[in-house]
Amino acid sequence: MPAITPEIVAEHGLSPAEYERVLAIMGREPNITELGIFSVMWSEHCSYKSSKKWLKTLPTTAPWVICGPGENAGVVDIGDGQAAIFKMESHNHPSFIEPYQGAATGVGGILRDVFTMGARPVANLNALRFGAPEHAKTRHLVAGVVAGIGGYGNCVGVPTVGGEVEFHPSYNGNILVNAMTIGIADTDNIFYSEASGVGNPVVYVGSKTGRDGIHGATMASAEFSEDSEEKRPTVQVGDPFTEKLLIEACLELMATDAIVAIQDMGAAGLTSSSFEMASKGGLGVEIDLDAVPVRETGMTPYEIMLSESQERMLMVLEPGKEHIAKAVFDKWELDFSIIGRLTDTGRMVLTMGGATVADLPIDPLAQAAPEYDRPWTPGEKLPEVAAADVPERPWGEALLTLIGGPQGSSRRWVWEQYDHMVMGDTVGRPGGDAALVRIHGTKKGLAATSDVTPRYVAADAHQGGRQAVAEAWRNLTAVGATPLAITDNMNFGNPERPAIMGQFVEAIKGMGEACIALDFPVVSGNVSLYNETNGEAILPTPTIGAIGLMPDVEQSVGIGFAAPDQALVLIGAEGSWLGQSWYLAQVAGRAEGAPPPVDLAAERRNGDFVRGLIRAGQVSACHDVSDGGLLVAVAEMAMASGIGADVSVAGPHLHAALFGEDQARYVVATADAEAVLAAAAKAGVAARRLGATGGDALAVNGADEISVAALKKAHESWFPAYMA
Amino acid sequence: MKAKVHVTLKQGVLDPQGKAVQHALAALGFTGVGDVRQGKFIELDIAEADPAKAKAQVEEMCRKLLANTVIENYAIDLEG
Amino acid sequence: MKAKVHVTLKQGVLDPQGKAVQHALAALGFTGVGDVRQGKFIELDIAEADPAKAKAQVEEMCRKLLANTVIENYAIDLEG
Amino acid sequence: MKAAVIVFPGSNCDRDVAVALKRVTGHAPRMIWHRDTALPALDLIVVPGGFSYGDYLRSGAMAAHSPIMAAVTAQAAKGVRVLGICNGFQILTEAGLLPGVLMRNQGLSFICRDVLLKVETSASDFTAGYNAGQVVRIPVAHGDGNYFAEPAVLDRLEDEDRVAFRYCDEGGAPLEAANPNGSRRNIAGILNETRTVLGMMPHPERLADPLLGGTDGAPMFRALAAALS
Ligand SMILES: Nc1ncnc2c1ncn2[C@@H]1O[C@H](COP(=O)(O)OP(=O)(O)O)[C@@H](O)[C@H]1O
Ligand SMILES: [Mg+2]
Repeated sequence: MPAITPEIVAEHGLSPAEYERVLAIMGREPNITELGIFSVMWSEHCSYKSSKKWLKTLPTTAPWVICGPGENAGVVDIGDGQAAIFKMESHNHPSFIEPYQGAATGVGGILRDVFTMGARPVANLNALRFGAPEHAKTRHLVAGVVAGIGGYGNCVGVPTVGGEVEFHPSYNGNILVNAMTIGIADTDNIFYSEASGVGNPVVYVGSKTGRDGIHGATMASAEFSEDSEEKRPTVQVGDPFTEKLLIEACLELMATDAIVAIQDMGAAGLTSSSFEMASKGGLGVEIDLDAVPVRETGMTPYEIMLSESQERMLMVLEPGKEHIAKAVFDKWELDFSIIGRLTDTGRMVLTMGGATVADLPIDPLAQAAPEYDRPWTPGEKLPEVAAADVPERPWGEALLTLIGGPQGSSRRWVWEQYDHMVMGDTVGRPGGDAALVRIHGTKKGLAATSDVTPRYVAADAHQGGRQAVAEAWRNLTAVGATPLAITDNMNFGNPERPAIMGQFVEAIKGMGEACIALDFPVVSGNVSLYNETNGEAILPTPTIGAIGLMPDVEQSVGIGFAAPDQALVLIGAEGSWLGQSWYLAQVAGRAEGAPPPVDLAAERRNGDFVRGLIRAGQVSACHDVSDGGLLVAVAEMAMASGIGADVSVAGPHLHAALFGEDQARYVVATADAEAVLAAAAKAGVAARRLGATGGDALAVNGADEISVAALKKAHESWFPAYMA
Repeated sequence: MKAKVHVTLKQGVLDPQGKAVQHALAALGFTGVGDVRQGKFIELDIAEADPAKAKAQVEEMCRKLLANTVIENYAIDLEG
Repeated sequence: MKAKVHVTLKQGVLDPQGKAVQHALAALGFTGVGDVRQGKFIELDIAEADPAKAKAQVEEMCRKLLANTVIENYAIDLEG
Repeated sequence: MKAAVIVFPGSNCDRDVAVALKRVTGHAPRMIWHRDTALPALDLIVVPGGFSYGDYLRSGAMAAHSPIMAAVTAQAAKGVRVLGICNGFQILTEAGLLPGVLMRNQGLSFICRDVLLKVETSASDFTAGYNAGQVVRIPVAHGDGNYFAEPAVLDRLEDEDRVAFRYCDEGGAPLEAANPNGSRRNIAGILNETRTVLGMMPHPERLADPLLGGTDGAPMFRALAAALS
């Protein structure tokens, strides 16, 4: 066994101070297996050492929250004895190194987080961020990531119903692949990871263990350098077929009462799963490594414990129920092995070939996991951009630039590679504000979306954090759903730099404020730091995944105009804010200024009003106003339906009115504008008649028409042409 | 000239396809089938007539496109 | 014994993957690449030690499972 | 109508087709595990979509050798109706119940979207609910849907009126632009010689509920129930 040198300690990502703590806990020098276990348990990925202090400040409770952060996924009550279980997780680094497998195993991992709690996965989403389109690697990464997400999700038979795709040069060397899964379980049959019952058998199921991804967890927490492509052999290969069998087998076993606790083997595989289960239960665990099903010969204890082979789960069973579990896993032709038992020693003891190969205390290790209060500096406030200082271009030309460019073009090329209809409940397909999936066998539905506007967060992390949460809430509202809760995926640069840490802290503050104002708690999440290449950080990207409940899916509306001759009503203020807008960046060539402020009271008021209209059947189409502003929103409604519209805007600056990205706004189509306006006046909601649907062209103030066909052509062309 | 390229998974990399084939062969009643690994076999017609140059060219194709060198190895045979 | 099986598309069967590779190679700037055909390469460990019997066994595996003889040919090499 | 849906490891449209059958015909099919070797007396067997055995090696190849397939083949020989959808179509060709093979999509990507189909024949229990020449909208979701067979086989399929569906444009023309996957002669679904086995890549079960965006798939299940009850 190699001696533990300072180099080996450093290679394991432990600082000298952290290693001192290891020595104190062990009371002796650790062996390499033990060091490996410390290293992964104390990695940023597993310990949240830089972020914990701030994550704790997020609101996590509400009457409908059954389980907040801390378990494999968050759980919310959706009535009738059912719960929605969901989480988002990043697979950024692996996807940059091997896009197909990295993205595929990201989907596999998040699916396991959800079905490990007893939920049948019913929907996947994916939030993707790539470098500049013209960067040499981008196309290859887009192709691989999209194929990988589809390859995995399509095969397991869970519909991929939504997501985001953005391009920005800050992601050139650090793409973001954030995957989200939503599942549904019965509230009286939810499974947790807390082990209990001294002597209870610890059981390994799923695929065999190979030498995959050893040190993936520490790699995911290390900053990239140019030579990181050398780290390739740690890439894991996903096997969605086995995952599908694992889902079915676990759910089948969960219908019996054989399981005490269950935990998927994610980052740091067997180490973190066994460690966390025992730690939560205040127990010890003994594992016989000879009983672990392995794929290769000669695997060392270190390799077995740190392997990140996919499609594996760890369970604690009721004593005497082993045969029931074994029969289920035999039926599904998966490995099943009793590898150990729970003890009352509070220690993790590993044996192999009859000898003890590791012996460490669980609670002290968990308690002593480093937690840092990293220094941070607030971001500089950027000046507001005055609309009068931004040149006006003809609106038609500007609109075509926005909807036909890399940021604003249709993502159809992406989502048509995902099976978004399997399971037979996709009522709202990709392309709208939120996807809508019917809860099987009922008339209820779950709405789902993923949102963040990284350029806003970069310009003002506090407002950007608020905006990300507000936009997710708005997207759920726009289909008619009641927003329930969010999961977040905090993608940032190196937290050891005070400016980056400042982005993190301020974004969390903003998110927390929005969560409170909108009754929208955080129930699960994930942190991905060190997203930097050669000292260049990504735009701060706190991705918000959110779900909402639709009591009756038949009441929901889409973004497409349902008919001609409907009145269009703008809910919310007139457009005015061009700072950080698409228009300013893409038409005027200036990515600058303060982002639009988020008035949370207006968000709440306007959103509740719109949801009420939808539920009352008073609107036939609805779309929130976000990237690109009002005219982009109306154009998207026209393109989704093939029906044109005429809108009228006034004011000193046409471009600010049409393309300003002011928040808390929606466009609704209605047969009865008077009723909508009267209701708005009563509710204290700003609203005005915007125009009407009809014809086959889009017009502003009755002039300068662009045909919907021409809009569609521009909108649908960019992505396929880029990828061809 | 004809180039024949074998692209195979690196040692230690999981091969779900091979695993499934092995399983299916057993289910079909074939006994004694151990490890199964599935790779790709690519045949290319190339204009380059000089063997050394041809080899170098195909090597580059493998590195850039035909093989995923993160998880795959490749081997090249030239003919004719 | 190790059996190496090449499964290739029959002449006349259009090969979408080969076509795509050919296209991608051209896009990458490789000139003079003619026809590209992509097949499968399957390696199996088999217990049977008698070459004739082994061959017959693998032949049967190919016919039954490894190749679809409507569109594919197969070739078997035994080693060791 | 007594119907059954075969469930292979990796099937994932088994529940969807069972729900659609029940919804449209009122008959809930039985679910049969692939390792069973016997089938009860049936009128209709559905081989559903999904990724049986991960679609590793070739789509449908391993499922075609599953224990249950001998029973399916035997029942098919007796005239029990067999409907293979998507992966089910791939399995039926691999099992020799239908000619040809489904190759990788010409564009190499998985495609999930609604497509237009021209119903080429109403002369079968599967298609009797449509008019020949009618254009219907049904989704596809596959990576290997590129139908291939030798020209002589294709000619025979056409001569015997055994092409059930073709990819087409709004006017019913089987244009190349309307072909999502490169299938020979835009073929999306075919019948066997006795017109009792249908394989098709599109998923009729996915549009048999107005809330999901359409009902053009429903007439197939309705017609089967009418013929087989
Ligand atoms: N990676 C993806 N996977 C699936 N759907 C996607 C993806 N990217 C975008 N979409 C879908 O495209 C539509 C437009 O996306 P986006 O512009 O981000 O919406 P919004 O502005 O409403 O947040 C949405 O319905 C979204 O779900
Ligand atoms: Mg929106």
